[in-house]
Amino acid sequence: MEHATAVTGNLETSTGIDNKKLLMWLFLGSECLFFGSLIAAYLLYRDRSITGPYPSDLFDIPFTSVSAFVLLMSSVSMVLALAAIQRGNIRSMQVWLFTTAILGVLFVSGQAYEFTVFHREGLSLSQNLFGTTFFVLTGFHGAHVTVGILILLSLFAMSLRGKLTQEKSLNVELAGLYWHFVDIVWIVIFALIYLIQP
Amino acid sequence: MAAITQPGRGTLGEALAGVRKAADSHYGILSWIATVDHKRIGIMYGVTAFVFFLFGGIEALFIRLQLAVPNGGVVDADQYNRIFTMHGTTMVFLVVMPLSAAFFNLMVPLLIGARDVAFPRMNAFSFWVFLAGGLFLNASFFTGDILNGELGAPDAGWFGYAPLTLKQFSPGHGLDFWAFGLLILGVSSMAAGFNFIVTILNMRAPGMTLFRMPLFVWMTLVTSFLIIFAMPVITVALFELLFDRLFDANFFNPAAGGNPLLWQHMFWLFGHPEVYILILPAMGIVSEILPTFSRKPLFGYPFVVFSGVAIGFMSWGVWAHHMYTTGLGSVANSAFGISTILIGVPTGVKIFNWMATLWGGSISLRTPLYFSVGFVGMFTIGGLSGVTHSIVPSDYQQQDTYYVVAHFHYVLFGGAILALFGGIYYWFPKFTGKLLSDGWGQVHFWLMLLGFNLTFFPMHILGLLGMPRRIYTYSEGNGWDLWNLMATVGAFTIAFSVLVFMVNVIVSLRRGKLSGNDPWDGRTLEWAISSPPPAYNFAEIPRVHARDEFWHQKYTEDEQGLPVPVAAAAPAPEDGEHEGGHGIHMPSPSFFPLLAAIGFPLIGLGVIYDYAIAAVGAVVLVVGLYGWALEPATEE
Amino acid sequence: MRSTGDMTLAELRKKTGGPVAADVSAAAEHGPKHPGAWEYIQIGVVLAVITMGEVAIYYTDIAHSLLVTIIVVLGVLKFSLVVLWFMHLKFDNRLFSTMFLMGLIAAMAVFAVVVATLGGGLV
Amino acid sequence: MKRFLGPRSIRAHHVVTALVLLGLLALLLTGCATNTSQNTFDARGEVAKEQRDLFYMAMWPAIVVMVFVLAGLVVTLLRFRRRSPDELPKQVHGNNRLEIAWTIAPVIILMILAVPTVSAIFDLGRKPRSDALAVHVTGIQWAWQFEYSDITDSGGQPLSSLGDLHIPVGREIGLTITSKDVNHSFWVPKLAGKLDAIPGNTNVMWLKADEPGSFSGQCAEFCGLGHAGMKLTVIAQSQEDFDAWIKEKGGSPSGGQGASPTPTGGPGGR
Repeated sequence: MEHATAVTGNLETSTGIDNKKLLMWLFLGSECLFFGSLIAAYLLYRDRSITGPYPSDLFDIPFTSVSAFVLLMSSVSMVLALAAIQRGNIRSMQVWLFTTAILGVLFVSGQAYEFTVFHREGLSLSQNLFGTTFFVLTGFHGAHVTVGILILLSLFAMSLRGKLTQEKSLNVELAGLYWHFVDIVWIVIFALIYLIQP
Repeated sequence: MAAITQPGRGTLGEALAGVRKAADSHYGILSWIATVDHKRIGIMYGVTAFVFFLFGGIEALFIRLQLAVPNGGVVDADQYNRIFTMHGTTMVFLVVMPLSAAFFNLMVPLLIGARDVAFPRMNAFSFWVFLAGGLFLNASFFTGDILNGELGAPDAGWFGYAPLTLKQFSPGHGLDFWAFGLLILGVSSMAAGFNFIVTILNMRAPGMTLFRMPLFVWMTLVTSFLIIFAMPVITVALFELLFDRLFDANFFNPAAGGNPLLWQHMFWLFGHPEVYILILPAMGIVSEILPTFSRKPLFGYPFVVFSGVAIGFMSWGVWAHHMYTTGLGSVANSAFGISTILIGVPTGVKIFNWMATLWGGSISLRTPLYFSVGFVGMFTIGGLSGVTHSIVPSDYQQQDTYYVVAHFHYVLFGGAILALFGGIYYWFPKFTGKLLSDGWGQVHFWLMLLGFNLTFFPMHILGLLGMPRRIYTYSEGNGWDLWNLMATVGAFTIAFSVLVFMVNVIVSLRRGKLSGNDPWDGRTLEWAISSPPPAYNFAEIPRVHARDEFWHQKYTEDEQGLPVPVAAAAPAPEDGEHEGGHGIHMPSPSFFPLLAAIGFPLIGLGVIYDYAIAAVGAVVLVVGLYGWALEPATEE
Repeated sequence: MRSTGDMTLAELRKKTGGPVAADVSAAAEHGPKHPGAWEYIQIGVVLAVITMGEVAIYYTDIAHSLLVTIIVVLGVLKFSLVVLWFMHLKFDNRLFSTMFLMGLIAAMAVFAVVVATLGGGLV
Repeated sequence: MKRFLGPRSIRAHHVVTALVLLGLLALLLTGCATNTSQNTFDARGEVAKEQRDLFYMAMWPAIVVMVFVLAGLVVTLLRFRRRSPDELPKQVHGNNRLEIAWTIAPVIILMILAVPTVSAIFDLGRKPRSDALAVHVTGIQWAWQFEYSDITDSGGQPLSSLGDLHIPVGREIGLTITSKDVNHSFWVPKLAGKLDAIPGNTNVMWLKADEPGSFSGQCAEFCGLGHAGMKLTVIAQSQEDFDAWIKEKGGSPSGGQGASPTPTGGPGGR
């Protein structure tokens, strides 16, 4: 049996930490460069658009604050889901997982609404540099949130079929790490892009 | 073997049970397609990359034929542009990187005493995505009217500087294929990068501390970190380019205020770490071969390790030395000039340590050693011409001339390719049980070294005589004719040497001398097990007590530091025969990595031509990933 | 043969005083003890309050440079709270922090240079 | 020699290698001496001369190190080649003093190289003097357009020329360089190293011809189908000949003599 664990490697690793968790952190480290590139492009071009509309014409700070708040609170429910499964409280975990997914859906819907409003106001991917960098940056973030929602719902489905037990809390932890990362990216975007305008 | 491989339970349904069975066996094509064995994946990586090496080589021969004499008429400007773009892209992404990946796969688990990598299925996924990306990239040739000599391949150089890459200046689909192909290849490299970091940090045999790891493992680790941090940058840049090309975004469009220089920054932010991604594995291979063939430990092991790590860090601070002539300003040029000067220091440390390893050794003049010493020599020349680039004002003259072409071919061919061939000669017996012919190997080496220098040394002179890169023709009277002709003769000499190598491989596979477990008096763990190794590598996970563990099993040292053979006390400790591997659970084969990989080129095709195909691709990808996630990794 | 460098990561960590994981293989699975639900909720409240603060400051009439400073500081605070508590970097193996910080610092450093070089021109 | 290399004679292929390398070195040197149209060694202007001298400053030490390393490798292989299959050398693991030495020595050498490098970067990267002749250079697929900002033609527009750039000998020329379409790179090897022409950016450089003559150059940044044919010639002539050429083209000085070139934006000089 020692051989088997050496291959699948969850119990006895050289560092004592789990392979998958290490993988997830490496992935998140690498994602910093991904979002860094996108944010850098936005910051570089923020006041270089030749034609409008400009950020100050469009940004609806109260609305975005609410959606930033929604995503922030989804992080809280996510971490509560993890705390629940680590205590072995599957029922509670299901509730929090589902809440997190719903908050995620709410955030993405808000983003979709914001995109349509902006589009109606004349901002498109090709309109100006602001449109280009804004839609691509927030679009990629939204795509990340969407993937996160799919992961959460998959976990939720697994738990309904009784396959997500306390021993498998690592799955929830990993999903949580990803989810929190997506949240902190939004913390950065909210501060640098929305609240600090040229 | 029965216990190692289990008959499938048919996660895809009973109908697939037969296929599973075939995949589970150790023979036949299905067993390769579904394999998650790092050794088989490594072999597939190597063979595929070698085929692409032939593609890229043929493209190089076209370039050299066209430039052999002034006013050459072999290809026209359009064909030439597409061929040199594909040559560069192929050699970087489809040859040197995957050949290095082949060695990561083949060697890392063996060198650290593991049974496989941390994520075997993700490893298979890396390979299939690489293959998919390589085929996708090369499929671009067929987007033109190829029968009438109109190639559809990308035409903006491997560096793809905006705005030449925008739709307006490059209307065909070539660059769409290029950008998507590189994105797909990026997925493959990233997956491999993550996998090897986790493998190296987490899967080491007991006692294999970081500072007992073979140098090649260290260099794999550094390379993998560079990959996972550099690839996202080019990924974003390529996405931005695709948005510009396909959806009229403005990232690199000067008419809308976009700055084409942003592309250059992002490309080289990736591109310079990439250079070290290409060369560090080669340095690792050489650091294994030189000690073995001198019967001496690597001189200054910690210094070689630290210089490799230092190179990894410093490679993030030199990207703008590709951009001295873009008008960065004197402050930026000075800063990047100095950082570029400094990166020469750890490189020099490595070279001196390799020389000191040989000094005082008992040097066995066999083919792997020739290639390694060839590497040290040629890489030194490339490194020194690199130092001349850091003299910024002088580089204003050499930038974008053949001097630069000479420089990076000394590093990437004289460096990486020679070392990789050395690695092939060195480890071929471990995976085939047969030695490659040493005589033919030396013929290969000397022809290649001669051809290489004949091709690329004159390019230094061409550049200094004012010949710019990427011109498809030139006229007489510039003093370039002789040097170009020499380079062309050299290129065909290289091609001939590659033929010698191929014949050597084929003949040796059939009639080569049997190698036994340890043909070179090796120092590291892989030589302790049979050739080829069993699927599970080590019947019993080795306990490591020292750097160069296997050497220390064979020799002790007397008071003067001279090795004394251990009197037959160390019988080949792990040939696994006595156990037959019973009770070892290996990861099950899986088709899902391949399935998921097929999704990527479909998505690419779909975004370029028709969203319906992209939807199919997305479904394939998601099904593949879900199947993968739900399938048990190891069956009990 | 064995130099100071010849240590496992766990040994290194023991020496440097970080959390030790290797020799508690069973416990290592879940790492050291994470904070409980109550603490998470408290942090959630703090995060919500900071966000309200951010928005409130946005609407005040202070100098732009001061606004930028405050927003950045508050953003960093939120970022750190989530990373350290919700993502457990404060409690988990230091290797995780290393991996993440490498990416984070690399990203901030190189893109600061890119934006400075392209945006302002250094000379 | 014999004792140093060990008892057996030098093998034929070692001699061949050494000869090949020496031959290549000799060829390199003859290459530098040729008087061809774009030879960077044959510098005829202040900027190009400074760049060439800096190259020599790096090239000679590089050649010395190269010869040292290559010769060292050959000598090591010959001297320490395995003479009997069971030969076992002393196991040397390293030497910290040596390590420090060959870390510090290159640092010192390289830092010595860095000093003139940085000073030259700032010297060549300075803005053109106020009395320089201002020329606006535009790269176009696939030609070079030159406009004399301070000289107007008969139609009142800046005097312009395609492909040929006439300049007076000995006078500093201030170039502002941009592009109309894709990236190009302005390069006249005998007068000055290159500077890129990038759409949306204006780069500034200066150059000076020390003697009359015509100096050829060509685009150095890949710019598409016509890249190989995107050439230019700089014709350096005496002030009188230059004035005569302007007259012939119908140009006359406009504004104050010696208006300085004003960069229109972008990151400025290199």
